[in-house]
Amino acid sequence: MDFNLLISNFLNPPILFFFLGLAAVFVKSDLEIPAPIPKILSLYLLFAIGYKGGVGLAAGGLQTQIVVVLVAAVVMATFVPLYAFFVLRRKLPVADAAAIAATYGSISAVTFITAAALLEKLGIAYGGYMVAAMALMESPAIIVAVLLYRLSSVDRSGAAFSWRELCRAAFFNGSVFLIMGSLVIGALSGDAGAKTLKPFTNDIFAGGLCFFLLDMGIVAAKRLGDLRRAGAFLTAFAILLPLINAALAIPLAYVWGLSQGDAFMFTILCASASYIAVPAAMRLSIPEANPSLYVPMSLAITFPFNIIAGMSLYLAIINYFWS
Amino acid sequence: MDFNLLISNFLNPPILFFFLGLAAVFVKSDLEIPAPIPKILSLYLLFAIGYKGGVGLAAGGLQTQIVVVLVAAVVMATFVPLYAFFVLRRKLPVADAAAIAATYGSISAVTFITAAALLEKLGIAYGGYMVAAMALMESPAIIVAVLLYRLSSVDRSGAAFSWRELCRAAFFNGSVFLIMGSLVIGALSGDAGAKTLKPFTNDIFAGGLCFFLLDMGIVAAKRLGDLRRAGAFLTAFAILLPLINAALAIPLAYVWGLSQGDAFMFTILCASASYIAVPAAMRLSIPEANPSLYVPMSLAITFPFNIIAGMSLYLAIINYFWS
Amino acid sequence: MDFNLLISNFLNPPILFFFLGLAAVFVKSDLEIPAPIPKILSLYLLFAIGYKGGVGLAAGGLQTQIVVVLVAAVVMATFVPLYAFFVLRRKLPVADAAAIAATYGSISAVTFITAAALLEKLGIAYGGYMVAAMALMESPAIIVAVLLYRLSSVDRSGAAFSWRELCRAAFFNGSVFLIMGSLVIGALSGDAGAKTLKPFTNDIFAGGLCFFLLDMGIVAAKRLGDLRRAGAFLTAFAILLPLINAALAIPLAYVWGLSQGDAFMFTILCASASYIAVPAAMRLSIPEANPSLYVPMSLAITFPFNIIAGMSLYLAIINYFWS
Amino acid sequence: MMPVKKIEIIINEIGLLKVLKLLDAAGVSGYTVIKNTTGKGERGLRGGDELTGVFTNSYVMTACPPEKVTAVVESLRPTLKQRGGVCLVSDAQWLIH
Amino acid sequence: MMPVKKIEIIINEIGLLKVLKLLDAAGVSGYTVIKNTTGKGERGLRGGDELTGVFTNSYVMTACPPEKVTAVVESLRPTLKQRGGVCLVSDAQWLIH
Amino acid sequence: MMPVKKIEIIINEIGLLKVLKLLDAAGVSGYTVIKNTTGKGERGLRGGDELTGVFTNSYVMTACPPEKVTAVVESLRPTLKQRGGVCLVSDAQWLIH
Ligand SMILES: Nc1ncnc2c1ncn2[C@@H]1O[C@H](COP(=O)(O)O)[C@@H](O)[C@H]1O
Ligand SMILES: Nc1ncnc2c1ncn2[C@@H]1O[C@H](COP(=O)(O)O)[C@@H](O)[C@H]1O
Ligand SMILES: Nc1ncnc2c1ncn2[C@@H]1O[C@H](COP(=O)(O)O)[C@@H](O)[C@H]1O
Ligand code: NA
Ligand code: NA
Ligand code: NA
Repeated sequence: MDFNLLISNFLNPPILFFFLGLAAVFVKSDLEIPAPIPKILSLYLLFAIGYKGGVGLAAGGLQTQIVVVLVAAVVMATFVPLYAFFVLRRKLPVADAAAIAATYGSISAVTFITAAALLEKLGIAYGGYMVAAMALMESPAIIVAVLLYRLSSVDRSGAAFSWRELCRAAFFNGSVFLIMGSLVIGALSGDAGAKTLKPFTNDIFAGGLCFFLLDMGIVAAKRLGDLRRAGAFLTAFAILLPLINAALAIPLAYVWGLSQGDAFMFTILCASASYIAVPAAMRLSIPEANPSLYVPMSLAITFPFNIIAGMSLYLAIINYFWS
Repeated sequence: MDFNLLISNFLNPPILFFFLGLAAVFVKSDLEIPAPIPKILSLYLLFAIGYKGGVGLAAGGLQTQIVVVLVAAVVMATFVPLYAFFVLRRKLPVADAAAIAATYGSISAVTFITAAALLEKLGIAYGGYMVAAMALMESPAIIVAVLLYRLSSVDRSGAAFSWRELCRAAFFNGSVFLIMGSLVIGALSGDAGAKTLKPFTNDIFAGGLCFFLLDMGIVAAKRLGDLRRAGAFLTAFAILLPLINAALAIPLAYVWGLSQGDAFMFTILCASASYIAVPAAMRLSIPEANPSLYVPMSLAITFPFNIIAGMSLYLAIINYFWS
Repeated sequence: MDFNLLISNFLNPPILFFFLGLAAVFVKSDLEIPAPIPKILSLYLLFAIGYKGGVGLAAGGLQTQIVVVLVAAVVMATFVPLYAFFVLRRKLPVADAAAIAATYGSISAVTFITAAALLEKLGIAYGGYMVAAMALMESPAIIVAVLLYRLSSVDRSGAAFSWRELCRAAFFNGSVFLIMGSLVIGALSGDAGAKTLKPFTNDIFAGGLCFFLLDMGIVAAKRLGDLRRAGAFLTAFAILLPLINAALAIPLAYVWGLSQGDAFMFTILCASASYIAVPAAMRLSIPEANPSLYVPMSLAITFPFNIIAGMSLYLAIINYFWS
Repeated sequence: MMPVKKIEIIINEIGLLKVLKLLDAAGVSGYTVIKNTTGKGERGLRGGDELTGVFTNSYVMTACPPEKVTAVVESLRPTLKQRGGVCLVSDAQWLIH
Repeated sequence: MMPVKKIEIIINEIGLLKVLKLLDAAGVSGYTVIKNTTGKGERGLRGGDELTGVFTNSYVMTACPPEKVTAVVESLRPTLKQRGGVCLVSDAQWLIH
Repeated sequence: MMPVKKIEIIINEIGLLKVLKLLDAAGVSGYTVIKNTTGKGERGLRGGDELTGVFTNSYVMTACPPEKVTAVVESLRPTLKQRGGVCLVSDAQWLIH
């Protein structure tokens, strides 16, 4: 594993601001990013990443490579929550198992963005369609998890199951809708649009990301306490699952002939866990599940693990096989 | 009517984000821009447009052309609410007639901005003083409407009429004050100021506008339901009035010798209706008027009508006569 | 005193927006920057100034000059609250005397930023380590004031004194922590980081500052009324103290051989008074002190005095001696 | 502990200043304001629209001695009639400190 | 003045829409909502996390005639059981305007 | 339904953490917090100044069994005396779910 890579990644301002957020909580500073700023920062990041992805998609045209990537994305996003559910079910009630499975089957846009920043720094290219892949990977896990939950549990609420509501929670929840919409708009609005929006979507992006990660550091540190309740099993799960998912994704990417950059981004997507779209959807569709488990697992363990160690590890492995 | 113009306008990111906002509500997505972000975005847009206008004004110097435009602006902003009131009075109570008349006599800064983006895309110039004209057109309709209301209604509240409060509501309400102030500061602070502020007022402007229009789309769609209460008469009014105002503005602009760009911006100002400054002022000065009428009319009908169809139509006509 | 300097400083957009904020309150406009935007703007300014300072610090390397400046900073930040306390104690209760002393011993980041903008306009350089000096000057006054308060007052609350809590309030309060953290990150993340963040930390900075000063103008004008309670003694104090502190700082800077730009920034730091970090710390540690005294003094008198007259005056004197 | 009456008022944000002036005039000793609340009443749904501010409410609470209640609510009545809104009065105990 | 019952509900923000629908269905004449509140209860501390929205509460208040109270609270009970939250009922006087 | 006492506290935002600690120490089962409220009291007008945070209040509400009230309010009294603020106690019914 390339040590320079680790250091170079580590000294990225966004990562450092994540640590600053952690540190703020540890020294009991009263630093906080007041509501609703974290919300609007996350909308901004989704807007920018979606729009840039759309522009990239339009520039690239539709090729077989893209179709392969998108199919791979949907396959992994459906398979991961399935196997995760059956692992988790051995130790946890149905509702919690389903919600955690959904969390790990879906993706984290900020992990994706941080990975993209690393690639850019290293001068490795990846396709604009990876953003489309990311958008496609947000929802399937939600659907799978809710179905598993309905099938495995005696319904206590007596409420009729509504496919309509499920699809709405999966495909039209705010985050998914905004990234999809921005992607389409980016693809439609062409070069002129991309040029006018560049200062907003590209130039100030790193700054927005730093602030967002500062807040994520604060929130992650605050949620660390919840992990005691989660226990050793879930803590280990939150580190092992990204590793297993990466171990599945890398060979698949190799077999399917993805480029080095695409393979890395695909791996990151599989290894990352959601902490915005899925928690909101789970709270709505599986209210019995305990958010004090699935939120801190993804936010306070998996996310930092991925950006600190995971990312460099996956990239080192990919570098080894692809070169 | 130039079809390419329509398409080109339509594929502008801000317009597309307006539609994305509409779509979010139609598919029942929970996407929303949390308060107070829409407020601060609108302050930002007023700040930027005012400042840029001031810079343009200072660059241009004071010529007869400018005086003509400013006089024309005040004349139209006084005349429109007058005639609108008497039309509306046939069907509506005094308070509602006055408030709607004020709404249509005043202007919409975001319509102005969207029109400016279209001109820029097409490479047509317009004078910086048009922003001054816009600022001047915000208040007269408020004064006219409140006077009409006081003259036509038996005062139920028993409150003494205060010119002081009226002028404050008309000239010093937040939106009007900020755009006027920024205009003056833009004019005073010269080239050096303009250069330092350019990244903020110009470069990221398109991005701020996209977000704002996303929110406007959401709000407009949510307010559409109110229109059922408004009925066919007011719905028709909300489309016909911009057309009539444009039909008045274009010949006037022609006779007064405005340039093509100025004529278009003047027409847009006359055709647009307020949904920020005037509603706030009406709520204060004519609390009996029902905001569920005047807000959705201007926001959910006139605004989209102008940016989708109106703008292209007015420009096509102006192109025809000016060339 | 150079009159052109005064005018040129005065016509800076940020200063003009401060006046616009004052004017908004005087004409009773309802213009306001809704919470939590002022908070996030202040976090942004601290982030940007800290980060830029860190980058400058890393670029400069550690020289004796820097050590001198930093020592001078701590000395003045400890001495000012001491002498101020004994002056104030003649007229005021212990708690208020201590809180006001802390206010004037600490610094105002926005005054610093405005001064930096003036230097930039005039093409005078100053060291990136001045930001480190600023960060160092925030806390000592808080410690000194709380100690003076504990020593001079019979403790009514019966609460045990906690050094731990005091240090937390002094060194880890949100503002101090963020500027320090950003400084370290700026120093660590090097050229690549600085380049990616430049559009965010530098280019749009002036715009953020304008908005912030607009809000400060509004708040300052609203707090002016409180000054009647403060009376003539404190009003005079709020103008005399910056002058005395500048009169102490300039000779010191001269003797210690600071460059012209550094001397000016050092003077500004000594002459400025805190209105964010210190009030929050005082509210926590000396709750008996009346914030309606120390906040309006620093915000509504000292701050405007410094940016309107003080800054030009100090610079004129420094120009005279250094050239 | 001292028995007081708690008066809660929900009023359109644009009418807030008016209500606070009336409270001051009626001589209450203090009040607490929560801005940016939304709601639904006779005049339809409010909220979901932070753009115009026209549909946003404020919540005002004041605790006052029972003998002042009539004066306070009577002074508020015309404004509530004109602008809409709600005023509730209930019993509470004030912790004297 | 008219005697009413004040019903106060604290519910996770994501369950807010559900509660408002239930109130509408139970025929209350209006309600007031305060978003973005935080708190602590059986389900642990909420707040300090505006990122996911999952730990944020909303506060809903409705004043209704005493005879409606049972219908309203009974319709809320299952939702509160499932999603957590609090419902308090108290007495108040409504100022008729 | 269970009879409870509703305790409402208005406290300067910077003192909020202190109050919550006291509530926890007094053994209340939960509470709800509304931040960013403004107001006016003995110590003058608050709000209109989001800059320093020094003039902003928080509103805290906790419902607890009547027998706990004395313990809770007594533990709050010194803090309120020192920092200002208001504490109101009233009666309510808690919906058991
Ligand atoms: N029954 C009620 N209970 C609680 N709040 C109400 C009630 N009726 C109205 N409101 C509030 O008062 C505001 C104005 O009501 P109205 O004047 O009836 O439209 C609404 O937007 C609600 O926030
Ligand atoms: N005793 C209480 N008093 C006031 N609010 C409470 C109380 N218990 C719970 N809450 C509020 O209700 C929310 C959900 O409570 P729970 O379902 O018990 O986790 C909490 O986050 C608090 O905001
Ligand atoms: N009579 C009152 N009714 C309601 N709230 C009050 C009252 N008096 C004070 N407050 C609130 O308590 C805060 C602190 O009050 P004080 O300590 O008296 O300055 C004020 O800012 C108000 O928000
Ligand atoms: Na995943
Ligand atoms: Na018009
Ligand atoms: Na100082």
